[in-house]
Amino acid sequence: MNRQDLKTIIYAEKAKVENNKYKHKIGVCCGAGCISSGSEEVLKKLQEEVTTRGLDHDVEIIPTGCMGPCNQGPLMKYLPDHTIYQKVDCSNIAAIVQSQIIDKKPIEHLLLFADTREKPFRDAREDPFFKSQLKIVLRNCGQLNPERIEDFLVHDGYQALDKTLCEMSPEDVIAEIKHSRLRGRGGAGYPTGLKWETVYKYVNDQKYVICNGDEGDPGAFMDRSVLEGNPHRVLEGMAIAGYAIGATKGYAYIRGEYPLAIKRFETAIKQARKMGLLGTDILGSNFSFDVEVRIGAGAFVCGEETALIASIEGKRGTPRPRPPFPAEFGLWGKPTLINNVETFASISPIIINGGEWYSEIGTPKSAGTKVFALAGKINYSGLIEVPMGTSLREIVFDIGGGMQGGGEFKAAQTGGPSGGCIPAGHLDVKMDYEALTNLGSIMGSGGLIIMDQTSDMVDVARFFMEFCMDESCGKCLPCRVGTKMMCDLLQKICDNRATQIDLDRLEELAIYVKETSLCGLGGSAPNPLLSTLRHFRNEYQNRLIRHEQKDQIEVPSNIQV
Amino acid sequence: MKSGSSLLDAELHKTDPRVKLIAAKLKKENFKPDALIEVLHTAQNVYGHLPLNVLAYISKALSLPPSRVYSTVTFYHFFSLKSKGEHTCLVCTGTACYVKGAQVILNEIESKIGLRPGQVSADNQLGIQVARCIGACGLAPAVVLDDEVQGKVTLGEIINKIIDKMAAK
Amino acid sequence: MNKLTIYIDDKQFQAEPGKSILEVCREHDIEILTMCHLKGVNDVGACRLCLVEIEGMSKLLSACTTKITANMVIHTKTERIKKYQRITTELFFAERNHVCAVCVANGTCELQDLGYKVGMDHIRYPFLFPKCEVDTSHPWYVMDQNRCIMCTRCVRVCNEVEGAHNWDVKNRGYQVRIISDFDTPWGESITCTSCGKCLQACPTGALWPKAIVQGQMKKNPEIIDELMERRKMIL
Amino acid sequence: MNRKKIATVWLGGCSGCHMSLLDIDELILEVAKLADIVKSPIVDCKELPDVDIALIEGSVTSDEHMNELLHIRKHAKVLVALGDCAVMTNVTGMRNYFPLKEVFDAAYVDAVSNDSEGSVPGHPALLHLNDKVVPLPEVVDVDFVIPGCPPGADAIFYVLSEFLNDRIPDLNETKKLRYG
Repeated sequence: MNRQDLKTIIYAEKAKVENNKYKHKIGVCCGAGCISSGSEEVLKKLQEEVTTRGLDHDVEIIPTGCMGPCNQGPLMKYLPDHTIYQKVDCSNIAAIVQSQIIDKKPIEHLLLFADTREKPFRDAREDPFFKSQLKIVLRNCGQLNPERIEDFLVHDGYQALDKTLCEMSPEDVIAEIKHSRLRGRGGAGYPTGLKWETVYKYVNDQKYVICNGDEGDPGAFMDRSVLEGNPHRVLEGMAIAGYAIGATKGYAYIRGEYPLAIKRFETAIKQARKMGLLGTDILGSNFSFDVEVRIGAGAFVCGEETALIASIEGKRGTPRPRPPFPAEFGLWGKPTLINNVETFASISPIIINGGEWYSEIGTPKSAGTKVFALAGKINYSGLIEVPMGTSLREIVFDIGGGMQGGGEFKAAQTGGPSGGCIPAGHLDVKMDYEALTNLGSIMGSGGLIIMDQTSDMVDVARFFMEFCMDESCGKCLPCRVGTKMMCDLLQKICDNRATQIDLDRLEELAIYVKETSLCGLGGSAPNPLLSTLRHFRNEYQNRLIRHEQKDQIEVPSNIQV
Repeated sequence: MKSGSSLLDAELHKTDPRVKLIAAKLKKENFKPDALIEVLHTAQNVYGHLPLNVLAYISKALSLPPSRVYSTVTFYHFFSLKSKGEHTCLVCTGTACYVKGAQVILNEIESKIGLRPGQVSADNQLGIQVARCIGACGLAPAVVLDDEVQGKVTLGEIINKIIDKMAAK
Repeated sequence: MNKLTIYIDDKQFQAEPGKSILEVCREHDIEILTMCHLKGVNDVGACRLCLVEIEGMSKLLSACTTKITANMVIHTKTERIKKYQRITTELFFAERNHVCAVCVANGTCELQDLGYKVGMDHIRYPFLFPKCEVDTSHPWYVMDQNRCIMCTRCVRVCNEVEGAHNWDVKNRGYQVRIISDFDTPWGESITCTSCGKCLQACPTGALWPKAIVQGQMKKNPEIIDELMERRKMIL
Repeated sequence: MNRKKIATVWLGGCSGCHMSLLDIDELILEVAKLADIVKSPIVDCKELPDVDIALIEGSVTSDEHMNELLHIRKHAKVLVALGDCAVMTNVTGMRNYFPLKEVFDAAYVDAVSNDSEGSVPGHPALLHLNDKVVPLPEVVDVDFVIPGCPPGADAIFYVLSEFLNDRIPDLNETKKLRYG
């Protein structure tokens, strides 16, 4: 297929939409959250309902990706009004169809947030949950059927790829990405353009693009939702990256825990190949690129790039020391570009709208938007996307609808087991890479867990340390033994058996493990501990027993058989 | 420890349809050693776990040393050398579920059913597992019963469901 | 080839490009502590004892895996490094069950030597006391997990030098163990050639011949490098 | 003349460290010039008076050891852990990999010499073994350690003479550090 063929298809598809024979369109959220709440049943029942009423020719029903407010699911969206119904189940579908389609008025008490808002919004876009958001990465999530490439094409799909291949040189693409000031969304925030340029500069007969979809942070599901809701967007980003750096082969490494994401991504690859958007001589440009899916097998450390490479090569996912960096010596020893799912999903809007446009969103040092997985003791949890620099207060109270059960905000945990927490005193922090680092936390991949006064911060630190201990690959000593020791010491504090000496030792170990570990897992494993110590040291101190009391307690039994 | 030499002599039943599935996957991957993890995924899917004789078969087919295969299998949580039980109950212990009391659920399972994470009931009917986040944080706390996600579970309800599963053979 | 100028502990040196920091230091008798490094096999950077400070780098880098670059300024003996070396040593001792008094390698053990070098008189961290297996199934040799420090020198020697790949590592985190074949008894291994190179490579008393008792172990890890050198000549 | 007082204590160990102490031979006279050994397995004294230096051999394996050690800590100015058992549990710690019951059964029930008739002694007057053996630094603050199994006589004498002369010894500097 060449450029003209693509245009023809898009025109045809757009014409189909414009001459829509359907009068109504209903999207049923088939993101993982809603599927878990039974949205597939809802979808089936809705189809039946529409058929029995003989409305098949008037109502188009599509399964969509994640709509956002996951804990209100299953969600159903009526277009073009953007009326969202929450907690839909098979029993109230008939009523909704009757009221919304036949009587043309929504059922107020079933609308999104009807149970918590005084007056729910008929147009969900007016609701503060959506109003405060800016969706770039997630723009088409929840609007199109992720399993139809045509739906994506109608929404400017593969236009960016078309533009890069036909109008831009690899240098242009890299310059545009650099200009956008996009930073890697996997957590570390390394400038994406710079990374691309580095790989581009290494001359080699073979280079690789890897999409890191091994989203292992507990409490994070951004990548999952993007892969499930708009897989083609990621695929397009990968192809553009391939063109820019001179790679012909890409791998998408997706967590085995996400079967739906894997299925949809594989479907997307097949469709793109069939249309000639992957394969040889894409759009008549001489550029060839193909993508293969590799399924993760349950190891958090594989999110680390060198471990991920080892895993793609079919080995134990153990990291190796850097330098050399994957940009020089990566998959099978070849120059390799590794970016996160969200990073790749940000590429096509940048190409279409220009780097300038993107760089003006967000803060001076952190451009663009960030997707967060908002969860915890909050009223509305789910998937949100906000411009960098949005305050935590806005996220918690405007978007998240405040604390659940009227609880008191205590801390927000960002960055999962590699991150830290933000205490109530810093609720007004503008969320970007620098601000979070200054507070001793990190942006991370985007998990945002809200905790109330019932959360015990020492136990939170212990929880994350236990996670890192379980996930340590065991290769380097500081991480292998250090995480175990710290976990034991934290347990000792939780059990009120520790003294000040134990706490001092714990802090010393934390800094030691942070500075000496081989890879980022060990290097960041002490972060939750150090961060809770920084903001909630009194909770640790209150647990300690005085040294003189030591002779009144039993022999420490922190020895495991 | 099982005997090593006798293991490798053990031929898999050629007529076993499950072996054919693995053989097909091996062929599809061109017997490339770097396809080890992909092949293990297939084997785990068809057998439910990875018996040693299957590993021996894969090791031979991919020309990989036995210890390389074994070390890879034991590295990843997805792969299991032992049967996980007819029915599985997987409790998510991700951060959101942790904040909403995943530990309480695990304690309740232990006290009412007598199984801890990683254990399988004596009749092999039920296995209890934990996962580090299944990505359904909006539904916390979440439990996966036989591949079916149960969101916002309450204690009594989930225990009853588990007991029903065990009873329905 | 043009030599590079580098600075180690405030002294200037000329060294060939492509060499690791460790190689250059060893050439000039600058002591760098190591455990997982073994000349003759590939480096993995796992023990973190050889960490050095490099000016302009925020991270400590392992000397064994980092290649020198022009005008690199390296510090090998700062207070921070010394402190971390001591903690690393203590963690090695606390991880498994090292009972020098009953060990074949008592007196010839690299871990013991390391303890003396960093001046470790006791271990400040609680011992983990894991239950470890001792595999005596091989007719000549013994593998004692209690004394293993997971340096993986045996794994690499077996794979890279002997080409047998009898050894590998199972599990992960603090539960890693060295395994033979499918975690099957060593004596029944179908890959082991009983060449004994792993015994020479092992820094502690984890691998030893059956014929000896406490304190009698003689090791010669240098043999591995000599072997590799000789092989080059044959080729 | 300000004579110092020394106590030597035998907890969970094999007495090898005490043997090594005796191995200082005639140098004991040098010690005697400056100090009295007021309590020791080789001195008949039931109560522990306040002492300047306490040399403690062996690890803490029972409630009795625990109480004794805590008592000594209160009565000793300088507490020295003598030997690998006291410093890092050494051989005595080898039972820590097993549950206590297995250890008892191995010794009293399953041992061949019991002719399958043995039983675990349970008289209340007997000392009560702790679940795990721990080294001294995990229970009390230890002022100085002399590792070694046993520590060399020269190391013991060196440490004693330094403390008796109000100096702080350094095993590392003097190349007297050794384990096993």
